[in-house]
Amino acid sequence: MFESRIASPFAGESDAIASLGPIGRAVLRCREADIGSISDKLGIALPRAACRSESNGPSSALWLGPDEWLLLHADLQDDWVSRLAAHLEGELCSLVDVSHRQVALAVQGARAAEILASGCALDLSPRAFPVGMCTRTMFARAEVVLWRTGSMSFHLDVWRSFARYVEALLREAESEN
Amino acid sequence: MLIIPCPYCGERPELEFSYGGQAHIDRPLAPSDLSDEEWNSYLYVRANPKGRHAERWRHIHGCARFFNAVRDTRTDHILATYKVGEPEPEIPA
Amino acid sequence: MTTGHFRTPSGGRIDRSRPLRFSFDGRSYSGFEGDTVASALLANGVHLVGRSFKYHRPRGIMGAGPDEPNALIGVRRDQGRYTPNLLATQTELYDGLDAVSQNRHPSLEKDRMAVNDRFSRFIPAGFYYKTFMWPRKAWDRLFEPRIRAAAGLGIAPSESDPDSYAQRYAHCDVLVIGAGPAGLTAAMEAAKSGAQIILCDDRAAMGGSLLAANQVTIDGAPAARWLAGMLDSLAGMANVTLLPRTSAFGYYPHNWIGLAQKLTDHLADAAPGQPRERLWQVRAKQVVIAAGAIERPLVFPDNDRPGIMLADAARTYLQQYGVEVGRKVVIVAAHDNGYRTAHELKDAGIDIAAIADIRGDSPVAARARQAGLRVLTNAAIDGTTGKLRVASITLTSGGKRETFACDAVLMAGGFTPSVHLFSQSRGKLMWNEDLQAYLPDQSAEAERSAGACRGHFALDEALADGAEAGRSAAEAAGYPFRPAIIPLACAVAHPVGGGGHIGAAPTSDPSRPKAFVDWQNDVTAADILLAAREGFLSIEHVKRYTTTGMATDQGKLSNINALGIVAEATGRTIPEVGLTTFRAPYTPISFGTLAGRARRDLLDPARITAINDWAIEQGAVFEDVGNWKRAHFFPKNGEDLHASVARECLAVRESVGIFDASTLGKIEIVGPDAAEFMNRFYVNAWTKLGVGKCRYGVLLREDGFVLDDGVVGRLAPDRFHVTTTTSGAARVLGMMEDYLQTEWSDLDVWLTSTTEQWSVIAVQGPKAREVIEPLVQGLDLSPDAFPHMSIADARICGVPMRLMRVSFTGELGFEVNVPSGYGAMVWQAIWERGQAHDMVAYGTETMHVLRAEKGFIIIGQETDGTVTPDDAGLAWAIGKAKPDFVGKRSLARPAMTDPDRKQLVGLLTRDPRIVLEEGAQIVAPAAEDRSIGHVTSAYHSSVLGKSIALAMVRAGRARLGERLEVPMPGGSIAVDVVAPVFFDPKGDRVNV
Amino acid sequence: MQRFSAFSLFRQGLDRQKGWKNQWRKPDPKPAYDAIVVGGGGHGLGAAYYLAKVHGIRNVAVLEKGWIGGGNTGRNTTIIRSNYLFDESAALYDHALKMWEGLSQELNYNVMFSQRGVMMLAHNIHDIQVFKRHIHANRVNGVDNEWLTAEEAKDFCPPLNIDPNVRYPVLGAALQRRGGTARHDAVAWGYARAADALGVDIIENCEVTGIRRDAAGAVSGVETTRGFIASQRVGVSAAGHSSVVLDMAHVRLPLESYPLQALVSEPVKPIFPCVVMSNTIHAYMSQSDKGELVIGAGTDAYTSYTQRGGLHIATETLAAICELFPQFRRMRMLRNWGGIVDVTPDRSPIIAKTPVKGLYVNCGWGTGGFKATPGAAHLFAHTMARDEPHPINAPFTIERFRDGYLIDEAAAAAVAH
Repeated sequence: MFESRIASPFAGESDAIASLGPIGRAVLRCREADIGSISDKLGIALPRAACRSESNGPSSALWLGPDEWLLLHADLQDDWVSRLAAHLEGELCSLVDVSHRQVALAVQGARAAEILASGCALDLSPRAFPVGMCTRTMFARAEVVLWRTGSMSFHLDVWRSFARYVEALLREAESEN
Repeated sequence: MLIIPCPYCGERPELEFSYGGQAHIDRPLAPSDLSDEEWNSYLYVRANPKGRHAERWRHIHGCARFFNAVRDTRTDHILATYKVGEPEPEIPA
Repeated sequence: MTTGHFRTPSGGRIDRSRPLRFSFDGRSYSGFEGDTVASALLANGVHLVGRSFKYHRPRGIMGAGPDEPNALIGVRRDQGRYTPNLLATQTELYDGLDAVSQNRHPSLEKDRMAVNDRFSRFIPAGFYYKTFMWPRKAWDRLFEPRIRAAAGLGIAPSESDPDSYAQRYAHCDVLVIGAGPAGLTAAMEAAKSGAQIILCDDRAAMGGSLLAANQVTIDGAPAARWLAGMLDSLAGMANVTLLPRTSAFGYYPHNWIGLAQKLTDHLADAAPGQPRERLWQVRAKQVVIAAGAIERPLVFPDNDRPGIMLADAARTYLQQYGVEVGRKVVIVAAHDNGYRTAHELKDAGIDIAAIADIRGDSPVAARARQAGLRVLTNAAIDGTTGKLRVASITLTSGGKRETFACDAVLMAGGFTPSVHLFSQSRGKLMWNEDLQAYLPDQSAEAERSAGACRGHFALDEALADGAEAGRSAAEAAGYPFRPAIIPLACAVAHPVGGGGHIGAAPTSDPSRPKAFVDWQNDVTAADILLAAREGFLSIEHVKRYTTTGMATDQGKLSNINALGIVAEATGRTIPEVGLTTFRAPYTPISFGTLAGRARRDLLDPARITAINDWAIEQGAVFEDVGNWKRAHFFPKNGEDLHASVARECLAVRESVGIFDASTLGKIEIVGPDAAEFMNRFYVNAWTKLGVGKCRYGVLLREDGFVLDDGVVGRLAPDRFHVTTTTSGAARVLGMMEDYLQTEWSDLDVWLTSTTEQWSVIAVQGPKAREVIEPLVQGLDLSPDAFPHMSIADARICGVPMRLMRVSFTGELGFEVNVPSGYGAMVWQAIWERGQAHDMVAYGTETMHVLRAEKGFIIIGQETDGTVTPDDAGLAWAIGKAKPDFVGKRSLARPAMTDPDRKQLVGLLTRDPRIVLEEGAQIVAPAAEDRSIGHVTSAYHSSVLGKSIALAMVRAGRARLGERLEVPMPGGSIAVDVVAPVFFDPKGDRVNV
Repeated sequence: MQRFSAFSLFRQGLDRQKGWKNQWRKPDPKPAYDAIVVGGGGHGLGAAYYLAKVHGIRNVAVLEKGWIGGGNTGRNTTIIRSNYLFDESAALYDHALKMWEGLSQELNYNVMFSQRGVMMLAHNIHDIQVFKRHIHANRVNGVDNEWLTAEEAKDFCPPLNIDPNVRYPVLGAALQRRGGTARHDAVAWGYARAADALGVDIIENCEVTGIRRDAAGAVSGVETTRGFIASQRVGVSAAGHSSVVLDMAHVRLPLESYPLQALVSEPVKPIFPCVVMSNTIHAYMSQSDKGELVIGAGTDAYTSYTQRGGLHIATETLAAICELFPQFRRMRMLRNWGGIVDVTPDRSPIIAKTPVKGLYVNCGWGTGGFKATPGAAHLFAHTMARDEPHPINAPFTIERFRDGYLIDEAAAAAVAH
């Protein structure tokens, strides 16, 4: 039998920049009218407020657009999305498994926002980017999903093929003092 | 770097957006009924005004939505942004 | 090593306990911590620091800041760290600093090019437009090379720069630019409101004019102590970021400001790896510009000798650096700052030979006389002497001409507000007649100016103006109004007002030609008069014709005097003449700082697949495709491209090959209207495509030209798996979203990119099924159960798989899609299975050859944005019954149905060994000077044992069987036009 | 016209250059002209010159809303080349290049045309295919353009970094040796002076505010900030402002105006011998006679008339420049500015009659206008004088968009598979 471990593209590991292991991901798209019933079936309230997230145990729903959410599940199982799909049977929506499309880094510690500011043009002060806020944005020339999970911790989701580029830039910023 | 107020996400830097050209040019419902001249105007002819311009933007690296903006091409100041399907807002001079 | 003879015994802000050694043009000198190269050279009595651009006249230090036109030096840290054109006045001294002068040969003292000065009357402004035209060839070979050799100042670095540069985005409520009196009070008042503040200043020490404000008290305390207290409390505030050594160089739309921060240039040895400079891109809700003002020089004959400098610079060198710029000084003044300078220098024991005021008598003049100073009023300035240093100045006053021996002449022409950033922000300037200055008027951005840069020159005014600006800025940024500010009481021993002189100073000897307006570019008053005489009346024309204001100081000293001279010469007022636009940057900014971290691999993302590392281990050679790195070929034991590709091709045809197709774009299209969307978007008809089946799709731009293609599989009635070309992926998805969001909101369908969800492992060749079958679970791969152009979800190696039976090679083929985290593992498993069948890994080149043998087009190779489906032989794909699809209408335009359009054909060289060159042109034997087409693809086909080519040829399909020519430098190559399918034309091999 | 020469310069020198006169007069507008050219850039001034010189139409006015040469003529990076792919483009730009080769003598004004060679870098296999296609097509059309290996490219331009281990290695280059640069201001001034000498009125600070048409709909003159000026022949050569001017006659064209940025470094001694362009990483560079490194950046993404753009354009361009030429990383940016370029859907110009009788247009040059200056001016004058295009500009009509006969140089440089 084959050892079906999920490969990580990241090269390094540090307190400030650590890779987050395999995470279940799915993109959910639906019309506004159906948000309620779909939330019920998912067992998590899809945020209606722009750039906000909801969490329920290992599951989180990140608002990416008015009809688009990124569903996350802390530990990845190959059938997680198909089980979700089964729950949504009969709903008018699109659910697509993107668990492997992206990989995630945690950027954390007192310098987290400063390190991110080396490539992210958003205002990352707690006032403008509070805990729980999430958005697609750019880090240098790579599109990322940035999610503030704590006052000094961010979850950075990046498309797999950009992972080493983004990590290398973050490491350079980390090395500045 | 323009700062563009996305109707969904609020003010964001230009680098999250892609420009989509003049707004309110609807694709003809039956293109085959159009003359070459009419098709040409739909396809290529643009107002390109020096002054107020209603134009399409997409928050491609944000909420990914298309929306419209009224921008003064003499100053690059953005006077309004609004969602697709909404009419161009009246803005006092 | 000479020591600082001109250093005062005490005083200044330098650290006398920390002496530093440095060298200039190979000679060794000493200075102190806190010196600039300029102040340290002056302390050693060195004024001569450069040669001018055109006449190579000896030049000395004129200023003490970013306005310096003469003191440009090169600084060398090591082989890779040489920086030309640095301002000595802004270069902080460090131990061991090695500086050289520029634009002289062999030495500053003896410069051969100085002969230019003697011919100067024959080489006025713009002379080069009038000559060097005959003989024609002489321009390229003789004149231009000489002009170029003479031009330029420093020498460019010759080595790659080992330093790194950092970048940071920042946001604040109030950005205060300039930490002089107004900037400090602005920052403090704004900070008190709780707003987030950034205060930047281009100098090492904050304080601006307060750094040299002796004989001044604020709130009863000496200015220096007040300043220290102010900086301490600002530093102590959590909402304040202080950025010294940081120049605000550019004001961009929507309050986006560029700052350049120097990090290591002032250090003798920087910690390894630390960035040299940092680019800050600041988005500020409100901006306070407190940029101060720049003293104007006076335009009089021979006003450019070393030792002739700005009065306030001399004051600054004395008060801030403890340096005497001379022992015997004459001050030429059109402004009270000349008197202040005279008093302060005199108090320091410097002999003031005279103050020559071009204005009439005044209370300040009287006070100076009382203080025992010699004052000439209504003075005319007739010229100076001195070869490498000024030796005397001749003045006329009250009809009496006198020559004064001196070793320094100080010019006080009045102050020009620094409106550069305000003007960059597109704010409107207005001419102020009383102050004789352009001042900020209407703002274009959320910004306000404060202090001297808007004409508040007096210290108490500047302090109050700054405080008010800071308060109102904070308020505008959303921080509530607070009680009025208590103005600070200031005592200034020698107050200076506004006014001053603009244009050429009065002289009783107008025949003397060399009255300089722009020192660095050697532009004289006479040059500007010449330009006016030749009809260059717009100030922009004057600037471009004479080059005044175009040197590295960007006219900080010269622009306003040039304006005055043009105004006078053309009988217009200064506002009538106008003002040249101020362009970013305020001071020159390192390329590296702007480039930042984007170097080598970080210039642009190199996108890599999950199989990339395996390919590297196998010694693959890579090619760039869009942002992707793709394996181009897999050479074995020293093979070149052709040998490797020949081997790879044969193996695929005879047995089996494995290919990483992960970079292909993938989009999952889901919703009840998915098929309708596909019908409107692609040229093909989709309604009848069965679940579990695939179809080749073609996509046009609305202008009718082929944009992209790819295989589309139907997973369910309401779900399609769409593939695109590698670099077309983003473009196609973006275009789909555009139509869906803005035109077809009636459709219930959603798009999700799955490009990177899947690793795509193409297994192609007669043995393909045998290789993967044992690894696949839950799917019958037999030809009947899973025929060509099938798609299904199943499992492989215990992980999820989406399998497509498709072929871009003409062989039996499968594309194994697995979640990319499993890509490497599944690839390895298939590879190991494949060894029993001599499986090869092949790259993009082999893929190209195999598909060319089959006549399959590649977007971007056969097509180039000017090709219709019919041109490319894809008319069969068009759903004829469909009333409309993207691009359909355009296909009906006259040009698109022109029978003479280029069409895809095959070409066979008469000599099968000759492989045509891609891009080669094609002509008919009859008309060899007119191209009728071009070769789009050409390869040696190892399976066919001959060369093959695809081409786009005018009316090509009507030319089948014709003989055409491919003209090459070495002669024409004969080719026969054939159908564009060279191998297995019936297509039997995919159906095994 | 006062003749310019080394001798006149010397003679004037004896008199301290006091004897020089206006290079062009400052006339007030006459009530009427045989022809009016709107726009005092190189293209407009040149058109007026050739109307007078070639077609004997001397009663001509050039109307410039500001100062001549103040638009894209004075803002571009002065690159001149003609190695275009399609027959129509190659003919157009090579016509211009041939005229450049004699322009200084023609105008008795040194425009400093410098055939230093223009080298376009190939960074991937697709670039190589595209450039070789250009080279072969150019050869058939008699336009010089040759392929260089990376090593040959470095010999031609020593600062070039050909290290294969960079993000976008240099795989080779296409070189047009006849290409080069010229002094942009001198082109405007030279044409102005020569046209003036033939009787052309060059009227600055005169903005066109309206286009008047007679009952039949034909052009009868232009309203300006200095009053109405009559003419039955009006040529619009207003670059970025073409849409604005043509709108006055209710003529709408397939044009959009974008900011195009450029920048220069501080002047240094000669270090960079030619022009280098990289379309793949969007940067091009040459060194001016003054010693400045002249660097062309990209256009901003949105239409605008502000003649400026964002900081991110300069940062991206300089990142590319620093990769191609790492030794310049410590050089410094002295000036950064923007122009307004009018772009057509196929990125090729329009030099043609308009639907309005007597109204002609020369526009849509995008980023390529300067290199075409003499040729475009010459062809535009022909079109205005004869009321029909010259064979070379015949394909560059407005109607080609309606009919689909595009001349799409940019598309032909396609995107890699």
